[in-house]
Amino acid sequence: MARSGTREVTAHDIDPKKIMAEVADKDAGGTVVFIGTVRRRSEAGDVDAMEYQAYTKMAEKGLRRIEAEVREKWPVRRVSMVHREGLLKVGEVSVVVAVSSEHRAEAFEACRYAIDRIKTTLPIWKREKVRGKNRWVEGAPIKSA
Amino acid sequence: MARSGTREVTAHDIDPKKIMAEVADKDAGGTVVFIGTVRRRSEAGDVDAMEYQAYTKMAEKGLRRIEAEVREKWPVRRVSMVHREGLLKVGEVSVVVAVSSEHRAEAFEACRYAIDRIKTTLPIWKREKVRGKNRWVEGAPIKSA
Amino acid sequence: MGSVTVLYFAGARDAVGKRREVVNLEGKSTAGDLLDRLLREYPRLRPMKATIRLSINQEVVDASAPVADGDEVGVLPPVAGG
Amino acid sequence: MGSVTVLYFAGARDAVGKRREVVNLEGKSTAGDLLDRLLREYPRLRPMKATIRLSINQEVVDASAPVADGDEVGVLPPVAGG
Repeated sequence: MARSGTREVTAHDIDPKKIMAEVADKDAGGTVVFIGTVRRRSEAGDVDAMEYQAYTKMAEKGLRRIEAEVREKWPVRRVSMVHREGLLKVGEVSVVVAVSSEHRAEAFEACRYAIDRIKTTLPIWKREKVRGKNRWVEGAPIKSA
Repeated sequence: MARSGTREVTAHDIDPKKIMAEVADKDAGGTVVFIGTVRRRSEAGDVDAMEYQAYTKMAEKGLRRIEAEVREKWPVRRVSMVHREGLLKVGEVSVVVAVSSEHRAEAFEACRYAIDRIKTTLPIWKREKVRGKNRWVEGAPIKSA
Repeated sequence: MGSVTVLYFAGARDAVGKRREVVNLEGKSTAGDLLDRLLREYPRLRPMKATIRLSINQEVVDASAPVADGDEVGVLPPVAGG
Repeated sequence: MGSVTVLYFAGARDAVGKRREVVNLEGKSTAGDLLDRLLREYPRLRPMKATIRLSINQEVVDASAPVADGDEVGVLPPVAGG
């Protein structure tokens, strides 16, 4: 099995270049990278900032579980996933998922599956700051793995 | 309509960072990037190098057409696409497609559509060098747009 | 009997006013029993009753899951993710 | 009658031994007529007959498409892409 890169929740700026470099592999023909960024607009108006709060230990366990799920479903080469916590400005990177594989179909499917699972099963919450007000963004009950 | 980045065939190294920077957009929540790289293995054995030959003028017209198709199908923010020509070593980047959009579903679908169209409708050929032999990689008749 | 460490997150943390606390167990307890106790103790948690999930040792569990001495219990509001 | 510029690529370029040439048109011509002439002129192109496509002014065309003075015609073998 190919080696893997990062699977972490970090309070530091995410560098998508670094995550992409981690999945480079001479047996890979395709790499798909998803980069989530803080959007300017929300239902409540223009966003000043977004605060991410994580249950770090559980979220990192979740990232390892998601990688195992991906490898069970697709013959991917390398996987790297990082999620931010802390206060982010508009345009800043909140999450990166990178997957390399021999052929591109698996890389697309695996990357999309991983980000969907990150968004629905990881214990990470976000609070938007709009016109001086703070509001936890409403989502769905966390799914069990 | 949001601005777009590069849509070109180039004889120079592709820098995925640059293509990703071109699709950054404060109204985008998700960016999907596909990076194609030269694989070590082929049917004929281990690859020494891959030569890409392009009908540049037609290929660049094709990239503009693919962008128009994408924008007709999905409300994406920015699109950037670059394809290499010339001689590439194993691991080097042959093609990059980056798409940003408000929500991630469109970015995934649009990016995948674009690379599928690039691979089947653009007049770009590749010749692999394996154990000192050159061989045009067999594909399918080029599809009309 | 023993005790568990309860961690609160997001809206639950705001409602309870604590990040964490140690809670003594009363006899055999399930995750559902524990959540009921927390809802009685913290009325501001009650509006979130239907959407909160609990984790035990970093795994989301059903209400019927047993809670044991030394467990780490998470009180997890809905997630919006990424 | 006029003439067109024909561009050869990949295996077709190797078979013909040229990157490009100017071809005079014989009366009213279609893409299919022109391809037939090229196949007669370059026997090494013939094995590729079924899979070659032609473009006129950078658009892939059917055999029935008319070819006109000044057009740029591409002789395009199958693509493997990316």
